[in-house]
Parts: sequence; structure tokens; C-alpha cells
Amino acid sequence: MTATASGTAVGAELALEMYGRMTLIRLFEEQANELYRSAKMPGLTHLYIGEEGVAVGVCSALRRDDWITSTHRGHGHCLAKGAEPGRMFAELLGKEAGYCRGKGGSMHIADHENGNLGANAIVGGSAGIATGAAFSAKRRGADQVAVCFFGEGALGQGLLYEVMNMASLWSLPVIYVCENNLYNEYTHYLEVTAGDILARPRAFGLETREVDGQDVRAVYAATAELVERARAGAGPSFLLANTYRYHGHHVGDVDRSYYRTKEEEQLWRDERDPLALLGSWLEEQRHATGEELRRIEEEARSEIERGLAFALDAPFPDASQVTEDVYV
Amino acid sequence: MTATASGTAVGAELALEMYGRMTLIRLFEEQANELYRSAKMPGLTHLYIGEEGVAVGVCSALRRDDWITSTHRGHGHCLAKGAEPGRMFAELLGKEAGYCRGKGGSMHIADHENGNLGANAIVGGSAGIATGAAFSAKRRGADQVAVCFFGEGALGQGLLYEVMNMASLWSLPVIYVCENNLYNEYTHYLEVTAGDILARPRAFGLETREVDGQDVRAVYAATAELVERARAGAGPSFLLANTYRYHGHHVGDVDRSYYRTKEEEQLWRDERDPLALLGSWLEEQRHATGEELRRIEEEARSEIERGLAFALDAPFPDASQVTEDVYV
Amino acid sequence: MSSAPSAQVVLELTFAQAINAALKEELARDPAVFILGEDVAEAGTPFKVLAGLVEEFGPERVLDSPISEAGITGLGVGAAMTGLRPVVDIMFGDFLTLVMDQLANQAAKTHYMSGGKLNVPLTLRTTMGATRRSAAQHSQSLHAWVAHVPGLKVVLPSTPADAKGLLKTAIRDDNPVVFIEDKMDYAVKGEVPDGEYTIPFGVADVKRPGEDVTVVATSSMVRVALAAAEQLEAEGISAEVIDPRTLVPLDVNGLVSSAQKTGRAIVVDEGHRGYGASAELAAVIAEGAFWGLDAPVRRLAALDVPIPFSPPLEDATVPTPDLVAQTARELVRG
Amino acid sequence: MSSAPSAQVVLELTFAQAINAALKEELARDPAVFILGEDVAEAGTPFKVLAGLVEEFGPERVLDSPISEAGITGLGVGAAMTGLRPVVDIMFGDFLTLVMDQLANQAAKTHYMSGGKLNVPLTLRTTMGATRRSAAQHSQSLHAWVAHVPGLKVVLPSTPADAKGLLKTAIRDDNPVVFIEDKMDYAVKGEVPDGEYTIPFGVADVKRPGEDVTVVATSSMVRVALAAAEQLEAEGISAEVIDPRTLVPLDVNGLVSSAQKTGRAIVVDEGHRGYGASAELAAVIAEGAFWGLDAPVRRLAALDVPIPFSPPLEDATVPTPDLVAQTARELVRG
Ligand SMILES: Cc1ncc(C[n+]2csc(CCOP(=O)(O)OP(=O)(O)O)c2C)c(N)n1
Ligand SMILES: Cc1ncc(C[n+]2csc(CCOP(=O)(O)OP(=O)(O)O)c2C)c(N)n1
Ligand SMILES: [Mg+2]
Ligand SMILES: [Mg+2]
Repeated sequence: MTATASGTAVGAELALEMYGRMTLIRLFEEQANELYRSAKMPGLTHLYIGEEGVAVGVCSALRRDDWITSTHRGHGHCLAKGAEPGRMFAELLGKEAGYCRGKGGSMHIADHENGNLGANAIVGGSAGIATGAAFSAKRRGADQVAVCFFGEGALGQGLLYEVMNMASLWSLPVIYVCENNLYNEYTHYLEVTAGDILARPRAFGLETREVDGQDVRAVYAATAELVERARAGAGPSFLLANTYRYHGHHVGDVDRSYYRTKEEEQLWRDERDPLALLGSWLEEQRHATGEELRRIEEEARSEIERGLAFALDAPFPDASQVTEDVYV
Repeated sequence: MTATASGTAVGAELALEMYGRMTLIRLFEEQANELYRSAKMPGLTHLYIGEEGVAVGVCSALRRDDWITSTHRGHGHCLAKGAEPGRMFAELLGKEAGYCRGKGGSMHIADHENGNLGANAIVGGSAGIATGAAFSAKRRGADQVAVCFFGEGALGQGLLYEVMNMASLWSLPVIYVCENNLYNEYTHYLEVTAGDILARPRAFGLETREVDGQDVRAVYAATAELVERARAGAGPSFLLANTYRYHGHHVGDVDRSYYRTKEEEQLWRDERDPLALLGSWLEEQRHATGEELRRIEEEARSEIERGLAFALDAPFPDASQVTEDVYV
Repeated sequence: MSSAPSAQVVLELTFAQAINAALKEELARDPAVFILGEDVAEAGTPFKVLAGLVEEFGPERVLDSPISEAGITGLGVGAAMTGLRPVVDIMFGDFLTLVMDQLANQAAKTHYMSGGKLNVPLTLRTTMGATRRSAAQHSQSLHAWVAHVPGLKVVLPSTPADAKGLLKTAIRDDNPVVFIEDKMDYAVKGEVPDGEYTIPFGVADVKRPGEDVTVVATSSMVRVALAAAEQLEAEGISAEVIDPRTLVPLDVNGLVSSAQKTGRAIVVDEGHRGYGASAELAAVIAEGAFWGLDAPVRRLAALDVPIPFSPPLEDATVPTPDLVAQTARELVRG
Repeated sequence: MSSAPSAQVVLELTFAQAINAALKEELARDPAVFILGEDVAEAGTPFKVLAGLVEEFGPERVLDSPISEAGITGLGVGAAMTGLRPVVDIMFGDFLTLVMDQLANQAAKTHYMSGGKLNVPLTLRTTMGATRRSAAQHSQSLHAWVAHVPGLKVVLPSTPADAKGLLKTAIRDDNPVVFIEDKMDYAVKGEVPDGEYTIPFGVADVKRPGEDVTVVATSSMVRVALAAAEQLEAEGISAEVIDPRTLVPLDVNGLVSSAQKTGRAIVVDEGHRGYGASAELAAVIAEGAFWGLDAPVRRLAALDVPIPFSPPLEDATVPTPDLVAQTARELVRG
């Protein structure tokens, strides 16, 4: 998870680590989908499959004591920042052993120990929180950085512009990471997003970068540079990562033909898959053999299986806990 | 008040009309200040003196059936759009004969007959309303235009960005007029406004113009062009008008030295006064003699005096009216 | 119902279908009506409540918006002031948090501040209700907030028939109306008269007459109250279930008379208990029926905790038929 | 008061000076405390309440913000989650409309949603109160909204001494606290113990003991109630005036015991009547003191109209000493 931001070229060790994390996310999400389909999971959840390169590329350029804020589609961010699958599954199932004692569920997982200030079910709702964490870092003289993950749908929320203005005024160490997966729920973003996305943060004086979100090495390199800037006191930035979600908006969104084609989905899966792209590169560079990659996958799979078993076995909280944690 | 937008050069007739309106606003505001100082006015009010060129330049390029939304500093907009001083004074005094039966007061004067949808005491609060009026015009196939007046302080409100996005997406006939008088209450705007003002609307795809707000002819010309665009279906725009308020943020803001210098104030009064600038131009162009300008001023003065007398004489509403007008 | 149904035919519709029918009829009746919201067009909202409307009325009348709740509400206010009748869709009631300025400071006050000259015929539809395992930011019932704002009307329908008739009234009302649908109701079926009818605001409806105890219930709590009444009947306790249907205007007389008749009252509401709608309803009854009450008015409402995700916890937050029945027993048996 | 004043010296301070003193002491005591808001630095707010603080603590601790209420509240939430103790200044309570998402969905729920792992020691100071001729968008008293949100604490001080002690408690509290000051109180003077003391939340204060009728009053309505009590005393009616001081947590026992003692209760609050704080206070008393009450609990609150600008109209919206006294007479004389 640790990385020096001095050089942006990604070496074998880091690349393999990122491959492992992305695989873990992919398998976690497949399992989450399965939990839904087998009616073991209460409610719905939003899968991150297809977007793994963004969370892993960004979080690999962060320290453990850096902060992130996350979204309704937050499992990837949470795992990339270092969380354990078992306690995450437990949270998804509403079990007491979950990161939030089962009170938060998929849309609110927080993992304070690894600097995850929480997923947020209000689109754009965490923009202020991330900015405030950056403010706190600066005020306390710490050199921590805060990353605000959000989907391109959050560009519709006025709050984002209010806080980018302050981040810029006060040179706060915050990076706004826009995960553009093309859709706001069931509506293509171009139908609801005018003008030029990057011109928006630029107008507020933020440094901006655009990156192929399916290329985890590129995401890492761009983030590392922005983190270095932020730590050096050069202020906030905005990273636009272009990506795609393979599944529905949530696990129940199965018939998607009225808003996008099967061909489009297939194209991304076949040609732009972040795992496949990194895997090929690792093999081409002879950083790893196919065999080694499969071994990484197997390790991830058994970690997921152990986590799942732990979560399925774990008890629900006692109803009496409902009134705990309202106030400190 | 009517104006064709085909040519942007301002002729003698229009210039004289604008001179009259600006004078009326100046005298109205001086009287409002006097009402406060003589303890005849309930509460406080925000004077528009110094900014007359913006309201008059913009509204002179509008038709009576075009709409405006206004601000806490709204007397100028209201008069420029055609309101009568008498009913305005009555409103400022809380009299039943006021535009809003005394219920709105200075910060909420609306004059539906002349297309003024109301002053608004929430900074930026009318951005949605103006955008909605433009939406309505377009949907109904009318060729009306909506103008949203706001101070540069409203650039801090997220709502503005939310609605500019929609105005741009749907090519709505709305013009956002930012009156940059340098101060958000007692704070210089540069302390709280990052980046580049005009880059903000541009990022959302709006057409933008910047204009010297003290030059009413320039304001008129820029607005006329933007109105023509809007009526032609070419969509929304943003006009940045640089201006200055001579008085305090409100009538009670008398000791201002902690946030701006007397020299700065004097400079604007001496060198950038919109009335003086237009007056000189009229004389230079031989559109009017000093004598004629004084006559215009005298007419305005007597209109103000008549209006004031009317308002002072008018009765307060009966307390029973307090429960009327909550619902239609 | 103010207008008699144009036909005696009665349909079996879900709550969602009833809402859809009301919107369809009003879109067809009045070209000034339009719908604005997130994913309201092809998707027909995540709850599929608006299915088919964009196909019938086109994207000019049913518009997908950006995720800008404040912006679309503000746009709705301006459109309503200038000749249109917007129906703004706020997906989850939890997002009322984002539109309170446009609702409370703009929509609600425009008519009054303008001395009656301007008005805002805006309908804002949104949702309420927990127990969907949606956690704290997608489960709130915030009707008390909007009911506290003079100038807004607030509707909480509990049956498909009420939903349809009240929504048509809301859209035709010249004031801003907040119309709140319980998500758990969408799939519930009920009889709905076919064709044109409206239901006036401010008229409580007795959903089940009774003699021993009055249960004032709102929204989906009406079903909870009716289930409790069934239980109680078996024990010889006759409960009257009465639904105010609109919180503003409120049928104070309807509630007070019922409580006076039975001598005992319980209020059941899904908002949080503290400073919630149940407080107003209880206070109004306690004051109006004081001399006729044999026991204090009891309030049942959502626990004063953020709604938890975990099923056993979430289920403990909302009043159940058992709880209502138990409370009624306590009141009746002393 | 939880901590005894460090000195017996008593100062005569205005309410504004008491607030200023609390902030000054807390800024000096804890480097994590900072103030963020519009015109809070050199201007010291339009009400001049913060005068001198930026000069003493510097612009790093007292920051002028853009006019971005939602943004500064959100920033405050994030700063509070990560080691600071922000005091966010929202100039007029009417602008709570703009921060409800950050307050209700973020600040209030973070501790619970995180299973107790994160917490938000944020203090949000804002104002309430009418009769300043400020019209509908600058005169509201919206405390009922925030009091309805589990996870927030809500403080309404009525005297300079309470204001100081309660604000210090608020800043030290590890939960989000909404602290609401009545603008009409700022110039009111009162005795304030010099030096360090705090006042615990959830303890109602009897501002004047009495026997015949309980008047529960909040914020500036305490002064109105005390003036009414003076009038009533001359007529031989002894009114007990009790101030809950914090709406959340609420000292239910304190209010109920007083009402039980006197047998009659009036609630006086400056929020709107409908679905307002007066409903909760009245409901709690009506339920808790039911068997001891000789008459229904009466509620006096702001009229359910947007606050009008015109003085004769505005004056008709808010409870007055005469109205409180008249209501007490009706209750006592039957
Ligand atoms: C303020 C708010 N409005 C609406 C929603 C409902 N909603 C949940 S996710 C979503 C779409 C978000 O799109 P995007 O930000 O692009 O994220 P993605 O789902 O594509 O990852 C919407 C509208 C919400 N949760 N919060
Ligand atoms: C949402 C909101 N926040 C704060 C205020 C208090 N306030 C009134 S006017 C003002 C400054 C406005 O500055 P600007 O927009 O530049 O207008 P100007 O007064 O300079 O004309 C402020 C902060 C308000 N009315 N509304
Ligand atoms: Mg998206
Ligand atoms: Mg300004």
C-alpha cells in the first residue's frame, strides 16, 4: 500500500501488489453479487467491477494515514485502502462483526484505522468531509492528504463547487477523484452534464489531470504526482478517471438495454479490462508468468472465501444495540 | 424601457431615458437612507447607489414582459424594470399600499406587472427561479428572456452551478448578471473567491461577457446582444459587470475603515460615477445640455417627492391581514 | 371525494400504478404540467413509478435532470411562478435536506412575501419509510420538517385510491404541495375508482370505525394500525383507525371528535418521535379532547436513532402491529 | 452548573459578550478549536458578537469564509472527524435550510453509521427570532427541524450566564451541537460569573418558581414569560417559569414535575406553532403529567405565517407577555 511518490514509473513489486488488490476487489464484488442473488444479503449493493484500476491506482499512491472519502459504490475504495474482506462482508450482511457493527451496511462502510472516513449514500455528500479532513491536516501541520472519490453524477451537486473554491483559496491538500463511468444511474452523463468537466475545477484554480481509469499504472502515476504536490503545499487538484461499471447501477439492475447496449458492455469487458491490461503488461515485461498471476488470484480467492465464511457465521447484533452509538 | 436589440449603439433618446432612470434610482436611494437616518423606516436596507449603471443598462435592453429576479440590494433593479417609487417607498415603510402589501419590505419587493419576480434575501436564492422562468418561456414557446441579478458573493452558492448546468443543457433563455461590487458584506471578494470568475460559467458552456458596470451604455450594449442570442434560442449567458457600492453594505454600516479605505470610495465616486460619466457623454455628444440634464434631475426629484409623500401618508395594514396570503 | 368517479368501474391497482395514473391524467389534462427529476424518463424512476410516461408525453414533458436536487426544485419554483405546473421528483425523502432552502425560503414564502401577487403551483413528490435495508441516508421520514413551514401543504397518502385522488388535487392546487409516498406502499394493491376524481385536502378518513380507542395513523402506518385493529378485535377491543391524509391542512376536528368518542388515542407515525409529526397530532388531540380523554395520548413513532442497516436493528426502529395493539390494550384496560 | 465558578466575581455582560467570552476561553484552552463563517474575522459578524477574536487568535483560528453555508458545514464535519473542534457560524437561522444535508445526513449520522468509530465534535452556532423587521427570510426560528434529527444536540440559551456555560459545554461535547442564539437577546444584559464554568446539557432551569401555573419557555420567550409572571403576580397568580435550555437532550422530568406541581402548563416558543417545538414540549407534558393536569396544556408560538415585514403585522406573529398572562388567567380561573 505504501508508495513513494518521487518516481511515477511503476515497478514490478508495486504492479504485482496492485494486481493482487484489484483481483481481491473483483472477487469480493462477484461474491457480493452472489450474496444478493442467493438472497443472503439484506437490501441492494452497487458493484465496483470494471472500475478497480481507479481505486487501486489512487490508493496505492497514498499512505495509510492519508484519508479517503467514498461513495455508494465504495467496496473498491475500502479494500484498496486496506480493509479486510471478512469484516466488510460482515458489514454487508448486517453482522455485529462488521466494520460498523452492522449499522452502516454497504453504503456506509468506514474503516477509520486505514483512513477511510466512510462511504456516503448522498451523491457528492462527502466533498465537504474530504475538504475538511485536508483542512485539518494542514491546520495540524501534518502532511496527510485527503482524497474525495465521487462519480461523475456528483458534478451535479453544488456542494462540490463550494468546497473546491475553499480548497483552492486555502491551498488544502485534497484530491477530488471523479470516477466517470459514463452513467448517473440510468442516464448517460452527457445528457445531464454541460460544458467541459475539467474546465470546472480549473475555473476554481485547481490543478487537473485526466487519466485512463482502466490503466492502473497511469492512475497511480497521476495520483502520485498530485499527492506530492499536495504534500508540498501546492494545493488541491482534480483527477478525472475514465472508467466503466460492468454490472448494473446496483445488483438489481439487470435489464439495462433501455439505457446502454450489450455491445458497449462487451467492448469494455473485452478490450478495456483493468485486470487483463495489467496482467498482459506484467507478462510482457516478464515481471510475472501466467502461472504466478493465477497464484495471486488463488490467494485472493481464498482470502475472500475465508472472509465470507467468517461473515456468514458471524452473529447479528442484538436488537438492544439499536440505541447505542447515537451519541458519544 | 423598450429597446430593439438589433443595434447596440446607444442613441440620444435611449441615453436620456437611461439617464433619467439612473437619476431616479440615485434619488430614491438617498431618500431611503434619509428614511433610515430619521428612524422612519423599520429595519435596515441595502443601497444601490453607485451601481445604477448595471440595473439600468441591463433592464433597458429588456421588454416589459421579460423577467428579472433581484437581490437584497434590489431597489435599483425594481425601478429599472419600471416600478413606481411611491409603491416602493410604501413597501419599504411596511404600508398596505406597497407592492407587497407591506409584507415583503425592502428585501422582497416584487412587481409582477413589470416582470420583477422579486428581490431575494437568500444570497443566490433566486438563481433557480430565474432559470425556471426561462424554462417556462421556452416551454410555452414565448420569446421572453429571464435575467438573474446577483452579487459576486453568490458565486459561493452551489445552487448557481447546478442551474447554470441545466440552463446550458437545455439552452434556456436566461442571463446571469453578476454585479461585482468587490465586497461580500465586509469581506473583499478576492479573499473568498478562487480562480477566474468568468471561467466558471464558461466551464458549463455559457457564453460570457465582462463589462464596465459604470458605463451604462456598455452594459446596455452587452445585454442587448445577449438578449438577442437568448431570444434566438442560442442559450444562456453570463454577464460580469464590475461596479461599486458607495455606501455601506446596509444603511447601518457606517464605519467601514476596517475593510476598505475612504480613498478607494472617493476614487470611485470621483472618477467612475455612472451618472457623471453618462452626463458628460451626453453633453460631449451634444445630445443634451447641462440645463436639460438638470431638468431631468428635477423631474426625477419631484417624482421621488410625490412618491415619498404618498408612502408616508399611506396607512399601515390592519393586523388582521397577517393571516392573509399564506395560501392562495 | 369531491368529484364523483366518472364511472362506477373499480380497478385493482398498486399504489405505484395509482400514482402513475394520476400523473398520466394530469399530464393529459393540462399542458402546463411537466415532470422533472433524476431518472424519471426512460427509467421511470428507480421505483418504476413513472413507467410509460415519457413514451406517452415525450421528453419535453418528462425530463431527466442532473443530480441537482436544489437546482431542480429552484427551477420548479421559477417555472411555477411563470405559468407552468411542475411536478418535481425527489427520489428519496432523505434528499429533502438538499432542497429545504428552495422549498421553505422560496416556494413556501413567495405568495405571502409578494402580498398575494405571485404564486407557486409546484408539486414536489418524494418518498419516506424504512425497513428496506437502505440504511440511515435512504430511510428517513422527514414530513415533520415540511409540515412546520407555513405556506406548504403536506400530503401523506396511505392507499392507492387516496394516492390517486390526492395527487390530482395536489397538482391542481395553486400552492406548493409536498406529496410524500411511502416506498413500502408502492407494491400494495387496493381498489381505485376508474377515471376522474379528486380528494379534497384537510379531510381525515376513517379507515376503520371503532369505539374503544382511536388510532391516528399516517402513511404506511395505517396498514400497521389496521393490522393491530384486527388483532384487537379478536380480543374484543374495537379500534377506530383514522388517517389525516394531509398534515397541512390538518383535519383537527376529525381527529379530536374521534378521540372524544373513544376516550383514548394513540398516534402512529413513521417519522422520528422527538419533535416529529406525532407530537403535533398528539398535542392537538390532547388539547382538543382534554375533557373527554380517559388516558394520556400515546405516541408511537420511529425510534430516535439514525435508521440502522442491520435487519434486526432496523426492525426495532419502526412501530409494528404488535406494538400498536399492546399500547391499545394498555390504554383500554388501564 | 457543573464546575463552580473559579472566582466569586460576577460580571454584568450582554448576551453577545457572554458568547464572545465563551469562545475566547475555548479558543485559548484548546488549539483544536477554530471558528469558520462569513464575516467572522475583522467584522466579528454583522452582530459584532465575535469582535476582537481574530485580533487575539489570528486568521488561522478565526476564518472568513465564502458565502457557502453547505460548504463550510461540510468542511466542519470533515475537520471534526479528523481531530479539530470547529465552531461553524451560520449567520441567520434561516440559512439552516442550506446546511440540512451536512447536518442531518452527515454530522448527525456519522457516529451511528460508523458503529461508534467516528465522531463529529462540531458546534454550529446560528440565530433565531423575529421582530427585527427583517422579513420572512431573516426571522425564522427553525430549532424544531434540528431537534427532530437523532444525533444532534440542540441548545437554546436564554440568559448571558446560560449562554456562556452552555456554549463551553457545546464546544467540549464530542457530538454535533446546534447552538441557537436569539438575535433580540444579544443586547440584553445579565450577571455572568467570571472565569471558568460549564453548564450540563439536559437540565432545565427554573427561572422563577411559582405554584399556580407552569410556563415552559425557550430562548427569548423566557423574558416574555417572566414579564407575564410579573403581571400575574400583581393579580395573585403565581407562575413558575421553567426553561429547558437544551431541546435535545430534554429534561422531561423537570418539565413534567413542574406541571404536576402546578396542575396547569403553558408552552411558549418562538418557532411556528404547527409541527413545532411547542408540540413536543406540550405532548411530553400532556403525557407525563396527565393525571395531575387540571386543564389542557396550552401552546403559544409564532403564528403559522411567513414572518411579515410590516411592523403591525410582524408584532402580531410572536407571543407577548400579555398573551401569556391572558392564557395563564384562562387556565387558572378556568
Ligand atoms: C443527492 C443524491 N441524489 C440522488 C441519489 C440517488 N442516486 C444514487 S447513485 C446515483 C447515481 C450516481 O451516479 P455517479 O455519481 O456517476 O456514480 P456511479 O453510480 O456511476 O458510480 C443516484 C442518482 C443519491 N444517492 N443522492
Ligand atoms: C445564503 C445567505 N448567506 C448569507 C447571507 C447574509 N448576507 C446578506 S448580503 C451578503 C453579502 C452579499 O454579497 P454580494 O452577493 O456580493 O452582494 P452585495 O451585497 O455586494 O450587493 C451576505 C453574506 C444571506 N443573505 N444569504
Ligand atoms: Mg457514474
Ligand atoms: Mg458584492
